[in-house]
Amino acid sequence: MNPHQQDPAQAPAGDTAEPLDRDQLAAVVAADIAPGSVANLGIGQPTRVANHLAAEQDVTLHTENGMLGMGHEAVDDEIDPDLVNAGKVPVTEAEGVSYFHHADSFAMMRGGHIDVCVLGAYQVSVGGDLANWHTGDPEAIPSVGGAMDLAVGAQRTWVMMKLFTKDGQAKLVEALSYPATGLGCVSRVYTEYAVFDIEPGRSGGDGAADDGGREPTVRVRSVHGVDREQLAAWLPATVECGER
Amino acid sequence: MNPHQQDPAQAPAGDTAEPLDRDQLAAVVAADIAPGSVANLGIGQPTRVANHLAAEQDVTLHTENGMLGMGHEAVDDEIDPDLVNAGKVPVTEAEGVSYFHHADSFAMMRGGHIDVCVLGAYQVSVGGDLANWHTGDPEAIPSVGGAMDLAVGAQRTWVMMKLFTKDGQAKLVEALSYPATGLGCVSRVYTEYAVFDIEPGRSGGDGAADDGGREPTVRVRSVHGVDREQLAAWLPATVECGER
Amino acid sequence: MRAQLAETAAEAVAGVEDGATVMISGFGIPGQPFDLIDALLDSGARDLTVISNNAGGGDGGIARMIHQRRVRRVVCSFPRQTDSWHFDAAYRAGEVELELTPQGNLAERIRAAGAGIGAFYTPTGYGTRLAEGKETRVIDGVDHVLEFPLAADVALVSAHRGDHAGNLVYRKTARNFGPIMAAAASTTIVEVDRIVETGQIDPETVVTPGIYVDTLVEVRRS
Amino acid sequence: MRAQLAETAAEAVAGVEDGATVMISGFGIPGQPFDLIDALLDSGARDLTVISNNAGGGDGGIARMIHQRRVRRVVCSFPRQTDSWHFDAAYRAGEVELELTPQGNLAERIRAAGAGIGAFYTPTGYGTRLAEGKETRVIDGVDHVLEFPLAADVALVSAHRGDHAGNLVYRKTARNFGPIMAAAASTTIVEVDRIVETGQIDPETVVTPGIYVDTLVEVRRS
Repeated sequence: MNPHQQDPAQAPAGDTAEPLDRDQLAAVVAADIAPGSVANLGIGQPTRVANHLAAEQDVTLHTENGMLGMGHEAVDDEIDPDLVNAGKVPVTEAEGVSYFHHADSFAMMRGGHIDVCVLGAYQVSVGGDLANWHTGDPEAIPSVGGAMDLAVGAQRTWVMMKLFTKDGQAKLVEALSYPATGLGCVSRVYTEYAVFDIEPGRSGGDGAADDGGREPTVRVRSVHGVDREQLAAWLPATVECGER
Repeated sequence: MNPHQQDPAQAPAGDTAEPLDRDQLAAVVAADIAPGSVANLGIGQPTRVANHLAAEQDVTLHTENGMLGMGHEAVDDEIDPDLVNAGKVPVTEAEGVSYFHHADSFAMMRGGHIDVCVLGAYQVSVGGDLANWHTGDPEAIPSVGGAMDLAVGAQRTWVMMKLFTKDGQAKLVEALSYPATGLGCVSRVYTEYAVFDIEPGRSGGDGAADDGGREPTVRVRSVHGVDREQLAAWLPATVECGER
Repeated sequence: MRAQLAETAAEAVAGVEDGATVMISGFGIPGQPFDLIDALLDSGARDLTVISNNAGGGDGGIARMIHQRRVRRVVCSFPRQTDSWHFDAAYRAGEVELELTPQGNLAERIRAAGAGIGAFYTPTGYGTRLAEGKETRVIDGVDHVLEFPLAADVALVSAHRGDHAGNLVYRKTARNFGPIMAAAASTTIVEVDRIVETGQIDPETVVTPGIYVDTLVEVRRS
Repeated sequence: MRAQLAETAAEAVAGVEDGATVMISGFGIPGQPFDLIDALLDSGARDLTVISNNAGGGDGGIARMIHQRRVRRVVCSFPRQTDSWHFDAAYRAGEVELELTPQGNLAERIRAAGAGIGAFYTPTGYGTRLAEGKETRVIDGVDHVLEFPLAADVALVSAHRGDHAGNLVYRKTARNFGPIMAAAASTTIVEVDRIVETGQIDPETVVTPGIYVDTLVEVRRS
């Protein structure tokens, strides 16, 4: 049993009058994961999604450091120094767990066997390009980990992020200004103000202009504490914010 | 204990007055395998080498269908339907055995981890090209199995064969007339009349003419029931049959 | 993540369609899923492409599929055996196509399909008939051939034990192609000697994680 | 096939030369061979290239190697951690080179070296800075990058149990890079909790066959 398990019923259905807080957002994501799925939850905010998965959803968690069937975060006596998740946090085993080496683990991901992965992001473009590994700061020490593998490997790549940067710039953009993690890979974006679907198939790359292909299609699934007109004003013109 | 084990001391040292019979040839090969080696013995005549390995040589046998530490051929109650060698003959386990799947098994071979493999052949060229998978008969049903992987994968590829075809053609040739299994891969050839070393580094391919590279170098290690002058008369001019 | 537990082999293979590409585990007898193959025959499926190391021996298993002309095409490394009379006859009659591939390349191509590798360079086969028409490249002074993945619609696999989560273990050299085929097929159907409760297979010893397994059926082997 | 059994970690690493390329297993703490790393430091080896997932955290292990400026170059996926102060300082001072590679490509490149694969096409990294200057190819409509193998002179690996034949088993997520690094290095040196007699590890459960292991040393972990 997961002591961190929370009631999944708290996931709001459809539009809400208030923006979603972190746990509400995690609950919305959790409720959208299909029963019986295998999921990989990225480091940081996406990890919180695990707390909102219902036992009856039977979701199996993959961690890229070599484990399928990850349990909850380990506490006290549960801590085993040989058992950590991708964030290097001690975790437990779930029922049906198995272990494998890193090449097998990334084969599992790259081969399309993970149903969904949920990642944080600096930016997502309307074409589904993802930026989440590098701020572009030339002084930064670059580190990528499994971000690029996760972005392109899962059947569906979902992003959880704040809609705006600290200085008020929308993070759902026409084209990335941050270095790309993967191109055309994101199919859904969860933010506190809205959830978006992105149709796959188009990507630009680092700062690429429109490539003349078909128009990107971003649609709003739900809004939270904001009306669609306001949302449209914040976002690139190609985001369709009208009624579903 | 291997009931098929024979006395390795029967391996003749150096030249002999008589041609080697099948078991003598196998004993010569066995005696040449360095202590502590991992070896893969091909189907047919090379399998016989196992019977002549001394326990103190500590040679470990690999079989490409997924086993390291193969024991002797299984008899009677030893037969396990789940345990066969590459020739699909029931075998036993040796001490320290391990099992793995086919991709891992051929990775072990292709990655250069097998010290020596011993194969049969239709022809070997003076450049070390090997032909052992196809007679060239257009009516034949082609089958290759692991022959091409074995030829190029092991650190050393040795051939055991009769020196002549049934109609009296030498099988150590200037250039292959049979379809190639691998190019420039054979470093030693054991026959009933002589043992040859081939310097690596040159190959021609199916019926290729001399490519203008350095001359192939084949040297005779030992002769058996024939003198070197006679041997030279049988073989391509580039085989150096003089005294070692 | 739960494997479907089929009551019978017939139920397990019911979804296999005519024209499907089917991987079949086994190297000789060990690892060959005889019950699933028989059930597939009984299902009437035809026009199949079979990916397997051999093209059947004797009168059972893959040989029976060939004999009944259910197989349009075989991808394998070693069709000709002393007892491959059914394949031999079908091949000589032009009633089955053959794509021959070296055994290690066969295994690595199957592995690549499951691992999301687009293509790979291998030294095996360079300069031979089996590499004719293929791209080549010299890497670190060694000649290589470019090989592409082999995927399948369905894998029929034989294993030793499977748990309800689909985790598998194998026995001895019966492991052979099972683990890589399970990962390379859209749907993986496994016959096992015994289905056990989840938790009864030590997690450290699992060879095929349950993510690769769709359906399990227990068969009592004689 | 017998592993050399070293009495001490110092004896185990005595053959590692200045300028060597050294793979080091571990993902965070689990699987990191701390005793072998300390012994390598004590041996005085320098000018090393280290291939590992991380570039060390805290003050021990790889971080200590970096701090003492024994490492000329690091190939890894994730050097920057909250406690990677030693790497950060060396990197900013221009005293260590960095080759950054996505984690899955790192693992697959190591696997390729051990498996004799000349190069492979992977979708990971396409269109990003980490693929700049690399060959690309569209395969089945998907963009791929060509990646080459990563081999090493020496692998330092941590495992759970090793037998006299060199067969290894691991524990939980400490398995991580051990099996693929053991296969990719010319010489593989392994620290284990316990060395057991050959035969005491069930053959079906062996993760690293002894063929990949040169030297074992038993370390009693606290």
